[in-house]
Amino acid sequence: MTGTWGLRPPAFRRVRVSEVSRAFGRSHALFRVSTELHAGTVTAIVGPNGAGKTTLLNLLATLDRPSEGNVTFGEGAGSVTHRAAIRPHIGLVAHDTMLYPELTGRENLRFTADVCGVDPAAVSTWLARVGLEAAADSPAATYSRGMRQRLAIARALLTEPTLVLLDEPLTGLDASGRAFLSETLRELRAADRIVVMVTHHLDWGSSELDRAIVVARGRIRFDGAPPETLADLYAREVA
Amino acid sequence: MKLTIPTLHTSEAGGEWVTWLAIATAVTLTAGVGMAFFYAPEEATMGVVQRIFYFHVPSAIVTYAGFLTCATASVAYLVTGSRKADVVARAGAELGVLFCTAVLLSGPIWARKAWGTWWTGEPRLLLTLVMCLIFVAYLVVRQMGGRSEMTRRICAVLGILGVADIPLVRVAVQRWRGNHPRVLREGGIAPEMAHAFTVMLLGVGLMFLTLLLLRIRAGLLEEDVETWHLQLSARRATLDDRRS
Amino acid sequence: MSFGRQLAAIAGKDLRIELRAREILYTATLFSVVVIVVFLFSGFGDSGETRRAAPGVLWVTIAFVGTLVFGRTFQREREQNAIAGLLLAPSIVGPLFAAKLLVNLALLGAIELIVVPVVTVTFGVPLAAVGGAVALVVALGTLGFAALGTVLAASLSTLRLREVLLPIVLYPLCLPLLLACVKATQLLVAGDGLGAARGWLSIVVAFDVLYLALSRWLFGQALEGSA
Amino acid sequence: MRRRRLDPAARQRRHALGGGLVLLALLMAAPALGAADGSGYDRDALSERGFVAVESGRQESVPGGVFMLAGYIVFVGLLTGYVARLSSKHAAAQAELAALRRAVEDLDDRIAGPRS
Repeated sequence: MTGTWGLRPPAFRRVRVSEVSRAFGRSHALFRVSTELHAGTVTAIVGPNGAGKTTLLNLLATLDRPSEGNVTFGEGAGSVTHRAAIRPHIGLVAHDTMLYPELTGRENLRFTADVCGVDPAAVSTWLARVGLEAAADSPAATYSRGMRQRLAIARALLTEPTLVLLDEPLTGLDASGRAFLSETLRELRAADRIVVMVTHHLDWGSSELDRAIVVARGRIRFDGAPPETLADLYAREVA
Repeated sequence: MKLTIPTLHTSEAGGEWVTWLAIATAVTLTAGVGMAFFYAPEEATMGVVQRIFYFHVPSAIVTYAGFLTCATASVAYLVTGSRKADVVARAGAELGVLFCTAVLLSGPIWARKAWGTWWTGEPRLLLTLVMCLIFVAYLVVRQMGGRSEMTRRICAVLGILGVADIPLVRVAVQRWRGNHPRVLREGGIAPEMAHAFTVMLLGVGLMFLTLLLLRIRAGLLEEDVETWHLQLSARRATLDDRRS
Repeated sequence: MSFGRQLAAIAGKDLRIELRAREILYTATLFSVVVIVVFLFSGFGDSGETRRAAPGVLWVTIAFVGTLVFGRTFQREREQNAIAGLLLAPSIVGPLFAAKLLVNLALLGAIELIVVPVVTVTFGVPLAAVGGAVALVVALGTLGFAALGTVLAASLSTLRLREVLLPIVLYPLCLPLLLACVKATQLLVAGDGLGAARGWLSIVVAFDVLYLALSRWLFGQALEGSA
Repeated sequence: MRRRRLDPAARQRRHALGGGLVLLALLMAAPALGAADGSGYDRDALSERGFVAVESGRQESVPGGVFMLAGYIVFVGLLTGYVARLSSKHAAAQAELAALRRAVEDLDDRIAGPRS
């Protein structure tokens, strides 16, 4: 059953991270990290600042290369590590908005559609989905933090990616924003997407997440089904 | 637990013949300088200052070799991504600038005496000056950028652009200041002078190779230091992992 | 993925932002006029033959303005990390290089439309007579200059001191182009037709061809490393 | 700091660098001898003829030998400076590598030790 958004089928059903290390200068940001992400799951990555969460996300987004080990997309014969083939199937909401403030919301999405070869009609559907039709034609610079975050999410999902990566998507979102994000995660899970979210907000729990990964000092401390809420997991693993 | 220590080089890169190379350089250069002073006759019009020619021109020739080494190693780095190529590129650029500076300093000294002006605007000197500027910029970027992967890539790009520029500068400068005295070619050169020049060229060339090899070794050693720092960090992570 | 659509999108976006924000056009044009006035006051115009100085002033002004324009090639992409979005688009390097080159050419061209007349007027060059030929030399020179500037801007865009490093790296590399353009323009201003300047123009064209090809390859290499 | 016994590779590298320095010293000596007979003169400055053996000498303002000596000193000075910088860089890297090697071995023992 696909969600109400009717997205195209996923291009791959698994992402495997095998023995991946990433060193910057003389120390390891990530050291021998291994995990597997499956289609139709929402995974939260939590951990103290500088633990290597964003590094892991950048590796998954193929924007950065591991020093050791590799990240494989897909299963068996079809598995691919070559970036160019995988990139069109990756959607990223980075810490920065990745938008052009001088352009309007619609122009920003239209730009992404043109650059990624998506049908321009999708722009208005996504503007509606993220609830930005009203402000669509005013410059993104005039948007509130929450509106910019919604536009960034729309920009990332415009290409209907299989792997959706969110770097602290909740920053700046109000209560309605939080609800919108939960709804989006539910839709993406229903559409068999692989969703990975780096977050500081520990009030997520097993109701919305299929999996939790705790990263501390460049190593994975916990990787499995999340307990009731992330808070106690975090307390146990990290504090 | 794969914690082997990959070292990029044997500390004897080039093996023991680096010592022979150094000795050969010593012998050749000493012979060359000796011939340049005692065997080769003095030049009729310029007098003894012309003896600068014997290391000035070889240095200029070796400068090209340095920058070409940099460019080829830069292409190799971009294609293969191997740290060794990057080390060789940096060594080539440094030596190119070193000998380039020797040419740019000794040129005016020679010109001041022989032609009465510090700067003759002679095409070859202009070309050497531009090359020097390009690769000094290369070294500045290399210094500013630190040891990151990105800096290596940027320097590889600059190294290739720099060497690609040389023929253009050569043609442009030739066309611009070409009418200057062609000291070497027209009048030819007294036989003894030619012998001294050849030995000196060989000597300076061997000096270039020796220094290049020593610089590559030092560079590889520095890469090793970085690799070992990472090994250290890996062990700390492993220990840290065990403890929690 | 259609090359043209991506190219049009990127170039259109950059030019649209430029027209709205008008950051580069105004500042760079004003800067070039200031440079010309500085040359004027620096005694360039005193000697009877001021016309001979015009080509030098013109091309040095273009070279200086070039650093301003090239320095901002990736500014927008870096500010909000939009570069990550671009890199995730399929086969984007080709269109991105072409678009950034076109935008730089467009901006430099717009500025030159002001600089060339101002220089020729202030330095007493009969523009009517040589206008067409000078325009050709300016166009050819700017093409190679922009190719080199674009790839250098892309390469240096991640470094902290890129504004300082760009001129240090750009100018030595474009000296032959600068020399050839000044000499060609001098010949034109002195009245000998394009024929006389053929030698210098061939150097300019050689520079253009070499650096257009090299820049395209090295642009991809420079982006390969930057996340 | 007690004198560490150099392993063969280090000693042999020391020779290479030493050899380099020796040859530079020799280079310094040669021009000094050559400059003794500072003669030569300055005729038509932009001579078109190439190099021709001298027939006679005449005195003039600053003897050519001074300039020539200056040229050689620059050449040798640059090379010596570079070799010196190189050997110090080499030695520093070696020292750091030795220290790192020891640190890594210590950690290896602790990893293999109590926990195995």
